[in-house]
Amino acid sequence: MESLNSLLDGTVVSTCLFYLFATFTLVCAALVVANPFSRNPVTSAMFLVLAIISMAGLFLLLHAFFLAAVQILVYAGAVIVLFLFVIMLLEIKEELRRRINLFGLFAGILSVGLIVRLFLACLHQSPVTSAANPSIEGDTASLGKLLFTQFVLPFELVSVLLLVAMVGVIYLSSKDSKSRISASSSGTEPGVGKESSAVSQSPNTSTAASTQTKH
Amino acid sequence: MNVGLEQFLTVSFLLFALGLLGVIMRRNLLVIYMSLELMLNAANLALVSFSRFNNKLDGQVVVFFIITVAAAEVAVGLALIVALFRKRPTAHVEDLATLKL
Amino acid sequence: MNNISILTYIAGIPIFTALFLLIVPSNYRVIFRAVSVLAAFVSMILAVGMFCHFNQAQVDSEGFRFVQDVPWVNSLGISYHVGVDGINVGLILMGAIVAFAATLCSWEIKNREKEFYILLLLMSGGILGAFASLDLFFFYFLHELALVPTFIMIGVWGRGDRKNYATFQITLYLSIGALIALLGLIALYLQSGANTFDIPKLIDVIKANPLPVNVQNFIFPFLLFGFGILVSLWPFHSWAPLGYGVAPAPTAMLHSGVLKKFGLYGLIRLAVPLLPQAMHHWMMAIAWLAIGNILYNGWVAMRQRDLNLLIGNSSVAHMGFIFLGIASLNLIGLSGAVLIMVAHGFLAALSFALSGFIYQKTGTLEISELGGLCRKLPFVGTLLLMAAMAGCGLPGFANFVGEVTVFFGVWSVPALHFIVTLALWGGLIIGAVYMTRAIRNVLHGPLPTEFAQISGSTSLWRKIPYALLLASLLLFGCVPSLLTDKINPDAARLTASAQTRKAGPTLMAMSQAAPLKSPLGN
Amino acid sequence: MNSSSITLEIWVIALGMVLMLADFFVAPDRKRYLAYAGIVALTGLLLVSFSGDGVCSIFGVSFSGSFVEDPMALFFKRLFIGSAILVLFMAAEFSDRFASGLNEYYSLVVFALAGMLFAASANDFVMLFVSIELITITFYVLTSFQKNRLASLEAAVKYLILGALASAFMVFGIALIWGTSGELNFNSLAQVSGQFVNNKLFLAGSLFVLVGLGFKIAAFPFQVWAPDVYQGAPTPTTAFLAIGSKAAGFVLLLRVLFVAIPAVTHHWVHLLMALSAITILYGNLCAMPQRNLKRMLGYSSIAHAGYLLLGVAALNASGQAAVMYYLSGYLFTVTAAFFVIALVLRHVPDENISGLAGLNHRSPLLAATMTISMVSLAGIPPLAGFFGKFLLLKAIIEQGPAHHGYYLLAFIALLGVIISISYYFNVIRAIYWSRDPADLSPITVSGPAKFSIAICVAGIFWLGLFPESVLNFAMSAASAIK
Repeated sequence: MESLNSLLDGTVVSTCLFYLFATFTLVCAALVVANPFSRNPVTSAMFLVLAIISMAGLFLLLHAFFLAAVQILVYAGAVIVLFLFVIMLLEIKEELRRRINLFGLFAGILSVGLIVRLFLACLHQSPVTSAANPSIEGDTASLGKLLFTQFVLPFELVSVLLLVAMVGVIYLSSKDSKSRISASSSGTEPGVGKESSAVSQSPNTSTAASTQTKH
Repeated sequence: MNVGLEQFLTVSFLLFALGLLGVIMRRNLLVIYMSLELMLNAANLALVSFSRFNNKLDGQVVVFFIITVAAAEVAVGLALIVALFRKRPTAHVEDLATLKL
Repeated sequence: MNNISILTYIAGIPIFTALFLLIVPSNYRVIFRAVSVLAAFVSMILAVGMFCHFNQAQVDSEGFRFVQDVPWVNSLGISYHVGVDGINVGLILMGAIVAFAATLCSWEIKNREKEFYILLLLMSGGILGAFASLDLFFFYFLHELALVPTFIMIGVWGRGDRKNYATFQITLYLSIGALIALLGLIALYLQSGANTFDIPKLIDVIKANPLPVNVQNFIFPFLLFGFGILVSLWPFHSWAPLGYGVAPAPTAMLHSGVLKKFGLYGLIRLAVPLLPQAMHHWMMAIAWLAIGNILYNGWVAMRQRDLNLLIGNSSVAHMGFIFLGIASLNLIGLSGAVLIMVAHGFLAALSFALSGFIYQKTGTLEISELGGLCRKLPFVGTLLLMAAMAGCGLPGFANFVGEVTVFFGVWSVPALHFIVTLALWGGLIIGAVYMTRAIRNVLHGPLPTEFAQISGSTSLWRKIPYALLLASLLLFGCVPSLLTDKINPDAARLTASAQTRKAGPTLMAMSQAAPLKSPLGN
Repeated sequence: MNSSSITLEIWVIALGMVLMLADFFVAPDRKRYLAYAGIVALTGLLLVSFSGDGVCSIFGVSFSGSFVEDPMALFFKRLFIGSAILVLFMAAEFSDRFASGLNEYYSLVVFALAGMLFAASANDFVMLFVSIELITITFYVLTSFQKNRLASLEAAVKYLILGALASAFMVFGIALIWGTSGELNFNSLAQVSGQFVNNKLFLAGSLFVLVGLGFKIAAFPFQVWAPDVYQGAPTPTTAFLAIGSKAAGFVLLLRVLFVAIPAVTHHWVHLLMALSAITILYGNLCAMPQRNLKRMLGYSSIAHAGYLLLGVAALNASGQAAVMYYLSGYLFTVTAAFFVIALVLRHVPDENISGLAGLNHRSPLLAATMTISMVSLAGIPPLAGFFGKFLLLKAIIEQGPAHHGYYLLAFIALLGVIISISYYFNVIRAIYWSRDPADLSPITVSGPAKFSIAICVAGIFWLGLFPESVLNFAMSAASAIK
């Protein structure tokens, strides 16, 4: 830790690292959004991983060690994997080359450009105040303490949120029997799949619920 | 030259703008969703850098919450996209045309 | 003070009967006809009783009788406050009589009668309540309650191919007018700073510390044009002939006779005492717009081919006299305006009832297609003739009294001499021209062959509404003191409050010119 | 003190879990009765919240200032619980149209309610973010609950994309506000926010937070999701979205604008006025040509968001009280309308207005309910909608002398009201006077449905005829946040 700190605070090194990570993050983000070579979502997802990882590097430069780890674990480890999984599952091929809506493109670039311009002007006009010597350390212990004292209520609420998300995901991905609804709802195609009632899902949800609320 | 808050914030702004551009321009639902993740991450970066340079830890706690909520949102969102894909195999926003005037 | 006022019964009986009818099955035709007629009748009898017992000697400190004041929303200063003074006592009587006549005339409605009776009762109850109300909020609220059924009735039971267009136009115009007036009323409430919607209290507060002139001039146009649209003030009148042209007869009777007077009543009740300086400021403008009503609509009425449109336009033209009376801002003018309001209520209701009857019998109201009806329908023909005479302002009818009073009142304002001359010519000559033409074409001349089978023999029962309305016209025409005695003291109070704070030497001269007693009173 | 202050919320979450676990013990064909169990429990909680020295009457902040209990929170909590009760009634009627997962649906409704309850009490940006996300994510699932229906899924995906975009903006706004001021708590932010009126970054941050909240209430230009989602979602979800989610947006909007950053709010007053005017006009104009009833109500809900924004833009206590009053009237009115839609358009594939034809023969009760609800939405006396609009207009005109733009705003609001009369009247015409109704089979309305419709109608009349008590409550709530 000591050596890492000294490395991060070495002015020249940290400056170099900042520009390295920042450039890498932005380039990868740009390639997620608009890759001139491929319109395959898999490529976008892979560049998103890289952008996330280099952002974790920026977090390290900012002494947010816990968040850097969480960033890699949650984003690179879970979110992106989920994305890739879905892309593979759905066998989504390249984005079809459709007629590009020139007006939309123009409006999009213009509005985004305006927002960036506005931001930089804001930043320029009202300079942000920063403490003379940044000394805060984003280590696990102090974050945990804050999380369980001042922010304990939102923390508990987040557990409810995760429970809801879990229930929702399980419900949405369970397959239903072809049931009475087909008559009463419009646009219904005959349900695909075999009998797998949502009843069987509930044990999972409830155990998951209890683990979540305990965690 | 030392790296200060301004530099970090500029990176964050640009990241946010890139994400927004992706949401506006791309037509693939999954890529749009990835761009949204970029925008959330831009906010995270801004929060962490403010936290560092203002010597306040609150911001990092907020980032923690954002990451958690974003993970939940991604899970639900992807489940929705999969469910929709089962009904109609497309991931294009322009194909979401059942609900029109 | 807090026992239930007779006014609450007069307005409440129709409304609660309407609610009761909701639960009567729609195939019990006899029941809901009888119940509606009974409700309107009771309401009318109560109104007559109220009118007879109204006595200027027994008024309370604020000049009102039959007062009931129940707090409704304390925090906003809204209360259910009803009462009558000389200004609205006649209007309520007229409204109740017309409502009864309209209910009797509803026999012409053949489909969805239950809904029609419910709406008609709501309309009558709402407008009677609005006239009785002494609280700004309820004043507006009850008027709106009466207004909405009008749209539905015209839209559903209207006749002719222009029904949808007329419904659209009348809804749009009247909603806009009502909402503009609402803006003005809210502004008035807020500007007074009194935190009360109670009209007498508002008047007291504003008497103590009058509104600044610029504020008055700001609020007044809202009231003038909001109420003006409701009263078909020229040039916002185009909804009226069109709407009355397609409306079923009972709706047209109730709306043109009673509901339309709400805007005028609002100006007299609110604008004169609360915004006197703005009133003076806008006097000439109102007078010129009134001339627009009299001359333009008179001219349009001359050229109409449809009897209902003719009556509608002449009714709009009559509104001009009332506006002129209000604009004179003196005792005689104001009393005359109230007199015409009452008289025109009976007249308009009678005219529309008769044209409805003719339409029922002949299936058309095109003047060119009618003729010789006097022979076939002697009773109705006679009545139509008398209504036309009343419309021209012949002595013996209540309209004559009102119009003459207004002319005297306006003549006493030197600035308005020219306008009076114009109005006199317009009112007399144009009115006489179109009325005689209509009478000649409809009642006399050759009878078209297709009407040979029409029989005029109607039961006595169905003659009641026409007879009742004509009798009222003649009664107030021959004995105007019945009304003027009641109106004068309150009109004097209103003009006095307006005169005390007038500005400018010309207006000073005017107040001296105005005698304190009406020459027609007694 | 800390845990006792959230007793109500704890019970609601516990109820949600019980409803979910009840799956084990309840036979599939009896599951719809779980809704009634939930209704009974929530009614109990609602009554508890009225009992004088109950759980909710201890006003003050807890959890290091992140949770506040004040009259406004209490007002909105009762509103939310009431709407959840009515939505559960509706869901029980709607249950035969869900493929499965009835108990999940009920429990998700209750969890969304929990999110709303926390939103009503949120007193810092973290609580704001987490509670709003709890509501939104729950609604993604609730919207897609008819997962065999393409429209439902499409609506959910549209809601998802735009909702995620809005939360990205909101998070960035929170980052900027916190970064410049260093405060997350609304009360401490209020003390320093005056210094940041000229700080562009802080202003941008507040604007972004407004974007996020504007999405929740479906104000222009963040309204694009509303018609699609209203049309596609299952009807009980639509009703909950129309009242619960919108009210949650408004309670947070009121807290942020008037508790956290009052100084900056004055800076944005022109923006608020313009937004409100455009929202009213847009919603009303787009609602006119609609044939689909739910879509029409979606546009009309945009217009109502505009009316409600009038009360916010008035920047005074009477405006805030008017917002609360209007929302409580809107609760009964809009629930009644959706209830009728859920019952009548059961077998009509496209939920068009013409599907209401002949309703007065099929079920006079439902016809009368729909008429009353439309009349109230149009703002015609003597119903709840009229008094609400009256209060909003009064609040706006009150500010007129200070700024003449308010008069223009009042005019635009009136114009909107007039436009709206035409399309609400269309619905009434379809019910009573359509030419040849295709289907004249009588509709039977179950006992609980009759009961809840009666509650709605009684509420509409009660708020229109006896506004005193609710108005006083709303006024005390509004004065509490000053």
